[in-house]
Amino acid sequence: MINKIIQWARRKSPWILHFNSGGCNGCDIELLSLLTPKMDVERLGIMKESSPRHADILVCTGPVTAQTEARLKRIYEQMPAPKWVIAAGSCSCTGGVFSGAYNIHDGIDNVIPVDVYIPGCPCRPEAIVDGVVKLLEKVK
Amino acid sequence: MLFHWVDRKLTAKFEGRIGPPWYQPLADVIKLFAKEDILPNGTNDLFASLLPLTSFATVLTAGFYIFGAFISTEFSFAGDFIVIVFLLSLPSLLFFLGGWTTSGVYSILGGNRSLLQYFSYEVLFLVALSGTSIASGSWSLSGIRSAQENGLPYIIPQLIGFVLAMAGLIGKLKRSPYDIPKAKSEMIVGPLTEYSGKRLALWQLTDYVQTIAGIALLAQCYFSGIWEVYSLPGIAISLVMMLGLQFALSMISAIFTRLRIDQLIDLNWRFFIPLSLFHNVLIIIL
Amino acid sequence: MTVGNAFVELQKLSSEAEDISFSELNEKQVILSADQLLPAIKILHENDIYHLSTITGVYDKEHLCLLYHFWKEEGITLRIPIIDEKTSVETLTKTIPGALFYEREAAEMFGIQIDGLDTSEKMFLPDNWKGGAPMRKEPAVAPAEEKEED
Amino acid sequence: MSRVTIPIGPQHPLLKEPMSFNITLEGENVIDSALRLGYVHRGIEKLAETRSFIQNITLFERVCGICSHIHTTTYCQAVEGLLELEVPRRAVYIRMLLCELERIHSHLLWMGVLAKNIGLNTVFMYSWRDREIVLDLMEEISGGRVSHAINTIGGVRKDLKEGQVQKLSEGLSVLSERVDELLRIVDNDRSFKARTQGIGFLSEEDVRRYCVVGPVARASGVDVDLRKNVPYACYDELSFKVVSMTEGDVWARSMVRIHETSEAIRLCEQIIEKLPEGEIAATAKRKVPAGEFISRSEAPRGEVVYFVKSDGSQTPARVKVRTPTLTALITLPRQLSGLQMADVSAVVAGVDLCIACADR
Repeated sequence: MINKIIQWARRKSPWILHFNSGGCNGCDIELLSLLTPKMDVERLGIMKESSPRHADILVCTGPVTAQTEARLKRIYEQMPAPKWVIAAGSCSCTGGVFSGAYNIHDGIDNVIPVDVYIPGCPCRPEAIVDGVVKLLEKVK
Repeated sequence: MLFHWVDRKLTAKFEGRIGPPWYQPLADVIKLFAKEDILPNGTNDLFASLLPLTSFATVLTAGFYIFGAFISTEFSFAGDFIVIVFLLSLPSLLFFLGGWTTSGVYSILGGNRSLLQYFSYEVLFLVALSGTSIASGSWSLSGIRSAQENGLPYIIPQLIGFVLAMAGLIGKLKRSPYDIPKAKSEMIVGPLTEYSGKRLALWQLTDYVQTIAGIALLAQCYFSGIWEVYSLPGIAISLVMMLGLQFALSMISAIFTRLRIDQLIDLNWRFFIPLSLFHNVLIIIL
Repeated sequence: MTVGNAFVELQKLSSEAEDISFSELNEKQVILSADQLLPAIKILHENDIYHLSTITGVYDKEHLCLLYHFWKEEGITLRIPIIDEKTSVETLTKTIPGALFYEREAAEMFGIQIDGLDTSEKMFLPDNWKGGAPMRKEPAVAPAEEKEED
Repeated sequence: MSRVTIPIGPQHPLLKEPMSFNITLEGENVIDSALRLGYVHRGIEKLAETRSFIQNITLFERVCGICSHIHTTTYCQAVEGLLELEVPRRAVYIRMLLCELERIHSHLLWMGVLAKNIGLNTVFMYSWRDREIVLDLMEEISGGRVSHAINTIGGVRKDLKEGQVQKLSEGLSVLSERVDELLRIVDNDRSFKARTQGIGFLSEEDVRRYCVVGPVARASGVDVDLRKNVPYACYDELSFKVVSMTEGDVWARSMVRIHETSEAIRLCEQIIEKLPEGEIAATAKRKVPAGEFISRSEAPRGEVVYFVKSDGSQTPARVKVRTPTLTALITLPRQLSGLQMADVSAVVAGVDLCIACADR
């Protein structure tokens, strides 16, 4: 019974931490525009957190450049246990239009395990919300 | 808990958004309890978990006193007013200590700032509230309330005192325009950066209860003349009063930008404190 | 004070430069040798041309050139061919501090030696960058996999 | 007090993008700050040499998520210069329309970020809600909210139909009142002024020595606006005034940007009225004749410079991109010295950094 409540709580208040590992900030702005009145995510309980300690879901945008790779790993380790990763935007899924550059590790999945991929360059805000919802179903 | 939801819903409404559902604070806290705790090595575990616990306990006791005085007069003894204000002011000190134990860079800086703010705003809160107790001539909550029952509620003769107490309350609860220690954009979350899981949940709870206790105290001191407490409508009116105060709090936090630490300090010492002292002197003369 | 007469003065300066074939640019262009850079900058400043748009490294015909694009109402470019490894260019950061990032980028990307500029820590390239300057043509750096991960 | 070095690291709520700078603090005020870029360096210029001219358009749209249209416009102008291709006027007008819409969108976005950084969340929400109108308009025209692939060498790919023009003028009228409201906030909101006046000062001499461009320069009295000085893409047929202030601090920059937004709205209205008839693209040959070309244009943040060199084949030999944010980054250590720690967020937001542009 207890963990049924805990599951419910986890589903109802997913806190997001956003990390941009070298992207063109198109997806980041779409992610930020989730909080604005038109696409208000706070009604789903999603809150944008600013410290890895507080967050549950790491939403990562951008192809992983060599410089950000070490930091991406460290942030992933800093997050407390029940954590998930969403790769937002085709850059973070497969390196997108920049794949093959001399400085890019195509996509997030060869650095940290990823749960949900959101395609689109830049990914539309509705797609991000849909990604989070799909992730929450996976949590059950 | 519900008040926190009211607050988030109101700020969302100001910003033209639909706020979170009512059970949101509840869900946040339960989820945090279920999360794993990580503490940076080098912080002694006992101290780090003790702090949120004590701060939550102190605020809870303060809350009981206030609500106790609401229900019936036997609970409040002579000096309970001072005890409540002291208990309410303790969490911000613990907040600062919390910052020091988790030796992160942001925590220490956040801690320093909350200390600076602590000195200036606790004093203000105490001085402004003492205006009412001077007028009513007694240091116990019920004394204040009974003095108001016959005469006018204190809000009218002591409007300045009320406004100052409100400013003190905002400073104490670290709400925007004074939320510098928890400033999202500079200090990440100040002292709470390193906390997670259960400890964070406790800090969150202290914040909720502290807000309610502060508002209830204000309502108690300034509005209590209008209704007699024990009957059902009395409680309804007091609830409405507290919601009104909560509305004012959210409104203020929606309008102002976050003040810099130096602006905050000199605004307080050069403007608020002398005003409140002068105000008290005025009451004594009257 | 316009770009025109600055261009004329620079032409006099550049007459001694060897005749190296260069491609046409849609703006006024002056060919200078490496050590004539600082006097040219002085002339430009006298004509109240301060705005350095950027410094471009480009492979022109057979060797690398550095293009300094200036701009005031219309563009003027100083083209400095880098004949071999040891020709180095003086840094402009004393008179135009704004040129710092462009010079470091040119140094990092093309491996050009700019004396008076500390290129100790990388500006654009990642810290663990093993390969040479990525934009150079001849020892073209193989893409990512050649860089071993630490 | 001891010196404390605060790393504003790659992941920080202040910056949307990874850039780290270490600020050494003594007590509360900043002594100096060191900048480290390279987190977003994707080697775009090297990539451009491996793709054909047409493919590069999609690449240069992703240099920066906010000002993507300006990059492709400047790039296409450079290639069209090499090809000596005459672009039909209607295509140029549609390009200008999207450039101005993007300026509005970028300035509103910047306004929100500045308000968020100094604690005023409501203005962040208002300005981003108004920004959604512009995004819908852009989506209406080009099908893409942020990176709209409408530019091609020799013109534009999608035409402006009658229904769209009508919707455009409605959207613009709604927008102009919203922007005036924002102007009122920046102009006389006491707490906004308290946090933005007098910090991040750049004198006219600094602007000249650091070659600063865009709103940051215009706020310090140097009114350089490429649309006026070098009228590319028939900006000369439109009348607009270049906004410039002299105070040179974050508040002046806010004023300049908000005035520019209302200026851009008026420009859009003029473009809609003067929209000429005609086809929308000229056919371009695949092989570009050898030669070099520099093209400059006015992005929301300042002067964008594209240098394209082709050696007669299908792929460019060298493409050099210079984005305006680089000039603003150089001045950051100078602006930050002597400020409070709390002002750092206001100054960083005041300069409107787009680190993806700076790193390429």
